[in-house]
Amino acid sequence: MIFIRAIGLTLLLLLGMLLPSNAAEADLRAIIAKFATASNFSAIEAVVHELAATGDRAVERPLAALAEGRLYVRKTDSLVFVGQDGGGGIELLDPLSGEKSGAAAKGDIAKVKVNNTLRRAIRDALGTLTLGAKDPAARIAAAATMFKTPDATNIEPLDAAIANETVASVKALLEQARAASVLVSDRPEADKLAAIALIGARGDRDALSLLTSVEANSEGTVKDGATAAMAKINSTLALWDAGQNIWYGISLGSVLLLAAIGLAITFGVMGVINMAHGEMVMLGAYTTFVVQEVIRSSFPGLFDWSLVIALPLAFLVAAFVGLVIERGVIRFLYGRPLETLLATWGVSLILQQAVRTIFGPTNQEVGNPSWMSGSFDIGQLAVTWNRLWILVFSLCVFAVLLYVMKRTPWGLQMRAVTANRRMAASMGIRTPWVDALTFALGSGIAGIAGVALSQVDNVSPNLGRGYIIDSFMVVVFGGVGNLWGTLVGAFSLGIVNKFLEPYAGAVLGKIVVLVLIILFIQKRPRGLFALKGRAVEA
Amino acid sequence: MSKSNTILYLDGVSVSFDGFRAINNLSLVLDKGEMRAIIGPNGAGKTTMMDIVTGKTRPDEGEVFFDGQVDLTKHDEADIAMMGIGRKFQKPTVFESHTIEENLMLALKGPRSIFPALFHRRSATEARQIDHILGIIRLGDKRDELAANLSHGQKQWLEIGMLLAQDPKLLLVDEPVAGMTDAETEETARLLKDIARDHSVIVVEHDMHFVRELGVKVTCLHEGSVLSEGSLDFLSADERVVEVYLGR
Amino acid sequence: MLEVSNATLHYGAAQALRGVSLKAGAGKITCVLGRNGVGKTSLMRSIVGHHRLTSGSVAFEGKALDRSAAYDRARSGIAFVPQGREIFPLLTVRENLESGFAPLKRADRHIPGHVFELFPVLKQMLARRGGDLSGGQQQQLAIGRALVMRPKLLVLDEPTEGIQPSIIKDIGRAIRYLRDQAGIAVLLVEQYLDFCRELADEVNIMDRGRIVHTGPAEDLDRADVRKFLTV
Amino acid sequence: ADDTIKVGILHSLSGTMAISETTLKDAMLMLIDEQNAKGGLLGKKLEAVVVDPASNWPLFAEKARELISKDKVAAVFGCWTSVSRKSVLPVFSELDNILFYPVQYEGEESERNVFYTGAAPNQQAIPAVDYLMSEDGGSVKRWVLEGTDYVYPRTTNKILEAYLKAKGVAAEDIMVNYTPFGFSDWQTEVSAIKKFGSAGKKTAVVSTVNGDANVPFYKELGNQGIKAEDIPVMAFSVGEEELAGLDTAPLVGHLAAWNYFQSVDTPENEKFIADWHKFIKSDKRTTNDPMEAHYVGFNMWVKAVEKAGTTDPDKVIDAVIGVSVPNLTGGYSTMMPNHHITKPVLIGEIQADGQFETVSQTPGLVMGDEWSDYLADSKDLISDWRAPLSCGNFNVATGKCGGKGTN
Amino acid sequence: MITGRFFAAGADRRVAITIFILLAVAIIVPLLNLAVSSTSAFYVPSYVVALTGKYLCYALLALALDLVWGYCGILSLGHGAFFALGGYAMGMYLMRQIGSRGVYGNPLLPDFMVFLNYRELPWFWYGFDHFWFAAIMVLAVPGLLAFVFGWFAFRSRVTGVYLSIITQAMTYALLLAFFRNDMGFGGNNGLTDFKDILGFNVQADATRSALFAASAVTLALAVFVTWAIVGSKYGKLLMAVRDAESRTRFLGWRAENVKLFAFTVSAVMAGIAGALYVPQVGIINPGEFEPSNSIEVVVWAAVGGRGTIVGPIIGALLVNAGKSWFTGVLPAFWLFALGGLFVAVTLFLPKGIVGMWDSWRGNARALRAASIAEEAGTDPDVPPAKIVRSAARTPGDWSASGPEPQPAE
Ligand SMILES: Nc1ncnc2c1ncn2[C@@H]1O[C@H](COP(=O)(O)OP(=O)(O)OP(=O)(O)O)[C@@H](O)[C@H]1O
Ligand SMILES: Nc1ncnc2c1ncn2[C@@H]1O[C@H](COP(=O)(O)OP(=O)(O)OP(=O)(O)O)[C@@H](O)[C@H]1O
Ligand SMILES: [Mg+2]
Ligand SMILES: [Mg+2]
Repeated sequence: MIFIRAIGLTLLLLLGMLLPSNAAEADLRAIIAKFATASNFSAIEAVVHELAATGDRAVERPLAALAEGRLYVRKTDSLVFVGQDGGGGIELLDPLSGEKSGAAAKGDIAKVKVNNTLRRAIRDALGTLTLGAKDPAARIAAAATMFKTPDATNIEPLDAAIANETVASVKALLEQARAASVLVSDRPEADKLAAIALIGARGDRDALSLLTSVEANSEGTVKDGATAAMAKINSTLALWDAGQNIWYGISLGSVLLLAAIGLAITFGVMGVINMAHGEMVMLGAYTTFVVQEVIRSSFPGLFDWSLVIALPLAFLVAAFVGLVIERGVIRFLYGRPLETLLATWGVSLILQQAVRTIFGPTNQEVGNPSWMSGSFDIGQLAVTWNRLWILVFSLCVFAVLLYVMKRTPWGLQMRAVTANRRMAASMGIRTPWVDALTFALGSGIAGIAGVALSQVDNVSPNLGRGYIIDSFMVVVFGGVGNLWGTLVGAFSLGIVNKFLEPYAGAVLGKIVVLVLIILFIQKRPRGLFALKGRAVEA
Repeated sequence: MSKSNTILYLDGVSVSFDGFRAINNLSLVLDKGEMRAIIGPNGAGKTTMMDIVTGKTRPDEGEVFFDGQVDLTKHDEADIAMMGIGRKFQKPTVFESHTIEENLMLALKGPRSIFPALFHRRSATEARQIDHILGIIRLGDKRDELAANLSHGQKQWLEIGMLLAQDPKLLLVDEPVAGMTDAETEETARLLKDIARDHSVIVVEHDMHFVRELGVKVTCLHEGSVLSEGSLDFLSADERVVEVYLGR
Repeated sequence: MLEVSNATLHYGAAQALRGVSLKAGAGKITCVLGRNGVGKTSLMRSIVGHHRLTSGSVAFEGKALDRSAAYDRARSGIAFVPQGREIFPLLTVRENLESGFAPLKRADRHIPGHVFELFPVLKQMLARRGGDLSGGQQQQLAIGRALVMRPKLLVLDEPTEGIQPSIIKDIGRAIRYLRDQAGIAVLLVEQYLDFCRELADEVNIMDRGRIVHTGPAEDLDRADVRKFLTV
Repeated sequence: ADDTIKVGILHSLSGTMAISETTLKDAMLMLIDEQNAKGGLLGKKLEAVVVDPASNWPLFAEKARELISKDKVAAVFGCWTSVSRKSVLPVFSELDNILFYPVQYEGEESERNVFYTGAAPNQQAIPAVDYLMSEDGGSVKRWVLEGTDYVYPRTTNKILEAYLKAKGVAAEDIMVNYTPFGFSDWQTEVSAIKKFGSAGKKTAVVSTVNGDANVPFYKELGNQGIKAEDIPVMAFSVGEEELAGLDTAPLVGHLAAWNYFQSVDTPENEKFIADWHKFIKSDKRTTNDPMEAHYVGFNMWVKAVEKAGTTDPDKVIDAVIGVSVPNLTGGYSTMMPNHHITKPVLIGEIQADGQFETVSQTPGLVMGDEWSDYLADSKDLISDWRAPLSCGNFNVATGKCGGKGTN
Repeated sequence: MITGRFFAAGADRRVAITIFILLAVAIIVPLLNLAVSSTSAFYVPSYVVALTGKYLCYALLALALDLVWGYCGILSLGHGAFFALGGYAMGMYLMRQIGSRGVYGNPLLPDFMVFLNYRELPWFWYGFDHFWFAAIMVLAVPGLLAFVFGWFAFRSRVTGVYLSIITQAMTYALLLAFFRNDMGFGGNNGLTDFKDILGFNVQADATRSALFAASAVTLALAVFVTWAIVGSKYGKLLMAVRDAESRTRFLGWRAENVKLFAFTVSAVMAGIAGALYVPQVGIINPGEFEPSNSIEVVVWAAVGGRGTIVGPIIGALLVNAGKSWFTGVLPAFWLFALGGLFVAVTLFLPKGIVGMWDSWRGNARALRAASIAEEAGTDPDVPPAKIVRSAARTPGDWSASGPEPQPAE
């Protein structure tokens, strides 16, 4: 999508330039008109190829529109337009000039259908066309496409582009694309070997895939060269794979940490077996949903800020519900920790059903803001933005919480109250307040975890159930009452899980992790960061 | 000296917690049938020493022998208890949701495996023993009360009662008279002397009247090792003991 | 300063206090004595608000406390050293002491020097967890913690239990010092007669849930008083 | 009382399956309302009896028993998962009542008391794979069969593997992977797909990933930048309802195979959608394939009851075979003697607005094949519940009813 | 001696009554179902028989859990696993009884194996064609798992929430394992489509009644066994371990063995419950391993009153009956009702239904005792009404007893 958007931008820039037109334009229009009569995908594809063959930059507009499913045929006169959403109906633009040419109701126009094969054809065609674009991003995209779809005919335009290229990084990409095309051409062996060297140096999966087909389709030194290059790529990739697994483990760990960290307060510190924890996470996610709905309908420009806005609100909503639960139920149960299980279980059923009644049982859509979409590469490591942000976010939450617990009077009072409520009261600590606020804090943190989890998981009334067991595992594995334990527990479970998954499969991997937890607890009956000594037993 | 006629033999025992040496090269020997009082400042390691003997804490180094030949560091709490080492804890710990009588019944000497317990029937001797102990600890009228409902001092007594019921060879008694009135203190001293006639006993206590009443050899621990040993009068005259423990 | 009148207390159906009346004045040390299980702890816990009286009332500085919660009582100046220490095991010694800051004004939130003078061992062990301390050290911590609160009334339930003789003497000195310098009221439950005799301005003797004798410390030598303390 | 005909609705309204099944309950209520507005059935009003089996399989059996024995319903519309259907089967045959089952499933079953209005594998999976292998579909050569680890994906993938191998696909060009229910961390799987797809051959994913797990799966696909042009994902369990929980912009072009899409442009469908929006009081709510299956199934039952003149299950079971009612895609679906129906198969591409656009459609209707031709033990079996055969697993090789008939 | 205690007063009498009721029900309900005409007012419809039969199995499961939780303080969040394993053992027997009546008519392989291309019966299915073998497995498999699991866990002194969570991990791992089709237990669909048990049609009313009666009798037996265990010296020890585990060690008891025995017995009871459950509901599948199922069992026990024998039974019957009823009458809102019920029970009946009943009665008795003492003693002026109200556990008051029971120092 980004790629197509980039093309759109380029087009706008190009608008200013006067294209060599007139005679050619008439020809183009004639070809475009064929879209109206093309009855099936192969016919449409033929038109696309025909348009691309003109080599005229003007065809970018209709082609890009077609790829996006915005090319329409007016039913009354079979004219082809680019469509654009405009209040009520659809605004029609001229396919070549982009000038407004009236509007139409949905029923009056027919969309030119597009499928994946067509999209790919268009992408290839546009790739060649945008080689000379002003925006380097568009040129990079073009080089990338051409690398993936090598063709001997690409060599010449690429040579020209390379000659004109000023940006070094783009130039390297163009050269790689050229090398790819050389490999499928009938150029001399020496050229091909040089190309293999160039591609081998690139060292990523695309290079590997290209070389695989080269190896299959050639012989002699070229084949050997490809084999050798592949071996090299494979060995570096194996290293990167390990790195990738660690990253996946860390990012799974950050999700676990987020899910568990609120529980580390309500359960770890306060000793409430809080079965409604997952529902607090769910409330946070639903808050995000509501915030996004409001933004979508009233302030669409703020969409990228939706999560930032949702964070405090989710905290407040969940904290408030937590407060109500504490005041209404849990405060009567201190000193009877096991019974909190029964009560919070009841509460969780009620909350789940309440959300189901209010929002309906189906999934709700929570969108990713642009800064949380897509991915970037570090070497051969693909890092998705949303995971990265979640990691950063979870660490921040952890740090803040650690500070509150260890460095503020409130944290001290919290721990004192949970250790011995009666005596804490005799020290002048307002125990009901501390209890209520602590529970609210734990719940609120679960709520903001919900904001983050809405980005990777589905927002449904069942959201919480999926995390409750894992959360308890993490807290217990790390050692109840120890925040650091929760941190290390979450990340080590995440990483172990992700290292097992490729070998054992997701199902078996998970079973193995559970068995490992069971065995681990035998070794350390009080978790990873077990507190030792008399103090614990007293 | 030979281990063989000792009931408890500690030699060169050390233990540390996170770098803090609570017991430091401690050597202590108790003869069969002997009663010994142990005093020492707070944190000297008295309770820790008992933890080591009863298997609750493993020493980092040193020898701990019971009855001359049993290496206690190789056994766990239950084993050690079954061999005949009984303990009264500094802080009274009893089974709160059982009655006084049931507490004593569980402590009574006898087989300690599951199936006998499952098919156990109380015999007349056992009933007599329990009555006897209840008399000693003066909780006869509360025998059907839950232990949770006892006052602090009453729990102390109950624990002493449980120790008696166990009838161990060696009794470790940690601060038995804390929270007792002077009269009760005297009573306890009498009781312990009574017991000491056919048992070995180690008593830890800060109450000097009580220690005097016992009239036995006293060991003063300090910073994890023996500071001084002898009669109470001897210790009272020892400058170092006065300095760290008795005060002026 | 503190006035308990006609207090009764039940545990379920069992009665622990039967119409207890007691006064503790400012600048005075008031001692409560009695055999095991006569209700001393129950009385203290009622005063600090751990138990709610079945009937009767507790007034502090003229205000009735019966409706107020334990933390409000603490905030009005009552500090409590309970029987059995009840320090916070997982908090460090420092944190245990700092837990007494809650009722204090921001400016007062520091640990008064005399706490460490009195119990030097606490200073050495500031970073250790309270629960790891030995029994006697914990008892010292419990007393120190109460002192941090700068109380007007100090309620001590068998504070010398498990403490080495030299420190008992120090504690005695400290209590006297607090009485004389700060003019606070001290309510002391003791089994240790000598300690009591030395310190007390007034003694109350309890038996089976009621106060059976009130008088000056010298009364302790009277046989009719003594009989309440023998078995 | 006697002036009403009771219809049981057995869909989970709570628990993990509520997310899918609640809609079907509402759809049934709407259909019953509409039928009543048309004057009911046999001159009586229809009365819906709704119960909540709470996504708990034994509870399904209990509730089915309750509906039949206590509420005396004439027929039951319900179940989603295979296991819930398996759980109630014995109840329906014991108490001789009728179940209409509206969801695509793995096949390998034909029961006298059950009517399968969802797709059998040959009405969904096989045409979908055919499409991907076609030129329009991208001439796919390499296959990832990604599924949730339970019976439907296992069976479907078994059938597909056999089918693909029969079409000359090499074993190393097929990757099969299973994940647990409710799986939410797809990083490794998606990157494995990416890896598998970078071998130089056109690759596609056939996804039998179930329910909730789809949302994180697609989110990860979007984020790791797997584009439909490169590696299309063909899903059998992703419908409009699932897409409603997703931002579909990065997913445009990924595929699904169903027998109905909300976007299908027919007057019947237009009316159905309008009615639905009115009934549910929200025009954001989507329609989906299982809803259409209930629509077809319910109309078939109504017609069969009218034909038989009674709601007596035995009579209705006989009457319903051969009944033909309009479906929402512009044709007529017919109940076949094997208790499966004829359906069109549509392949749709995900659009940015969360709808599907049909990119391929079977020319005619496909008849549901209960016993797959691609599994060794079932290829000789057929089902025909008409007299005189009246058998759900007739073995054409041995000529006996009852599987192998070796006894 | 046992019989003597059996007819003694108080809680023991309650146990006797329970056993009596269960035995009576075991006879009467089948009679009313089979021998009474279906139009009669006394007729018990078959579906009620099936339903209550199922509840009785749940009650047995709850009782099993209570033995370890209520009396030994082991909060097992994995008891559903033992139940399910017992169920699977029975399910495998029932599966084998289908013989060649499966859809594919394969005389050896169950249907799901046929369509997943199994060529032969996996080894662990051998023997299950004999009832006696299956019956042994019903006891042995859960018992053995509990024994091994408990052996390690108790020896390593895993306690409290750590134990709870690893039991949960255990059932969760089993859930995932049984979900796997490769395991050879039918994956998610589990085992269904049973035909016969011991040669009788499982769907016949008579068989159903017989299964019902078997459940009731087994439950009665389990009540008796639990009561005998709990009342013995071992039972006291069990509770002592619950309250102060390390103290029992210093008295020479092997706390780990004490727990292990109870845990194993309890698992076997749970397994039997599962085995009785399966033929009555007609399906066993991995859903039974779901951790939430195990949590629900805990909830039943808590609602009825943990640490009592009758409590868990009442709790299981009540909650499940409520669930059946609510899901029918209030399909869209029953979770509110159920959730509300749980909250209300914790708030207003803190010791569960039976526990509360006990403390009322207990209070009354103590009151009487107190008033007698009062007359003999000296202090007559205590209004008895106040005594009841000051029972320390009224919400809002700090509890009068000390903090949690503490281990030996
Ligand atoms: N687990 C532990 N971690 C750290 N320090 C410990 C631990 N256990 C004991 N200690 C320290 O070891 C020392 C000895 O403690 P111990 O309880 O044996 O003293 P004691 O002689 O019994 O004192 P008291 O007379 O006060 O009971 C103390 O300073 C105590 O703080
Ligand atoms: N939580 C409780 N529940 C029921 N009864 C209790 C409870 N706590 C104490 N009692 C009873 O109340 C009476 C008074 O107990 P209290 O603790 O006040 O005695 P005490 O004078 O402090 O004794 P000691 O000197 O032993 O500490 C005792 O008989 C005791 O058994
Ligand atoms: Mg000590
Ligand atoms: Mg006391």
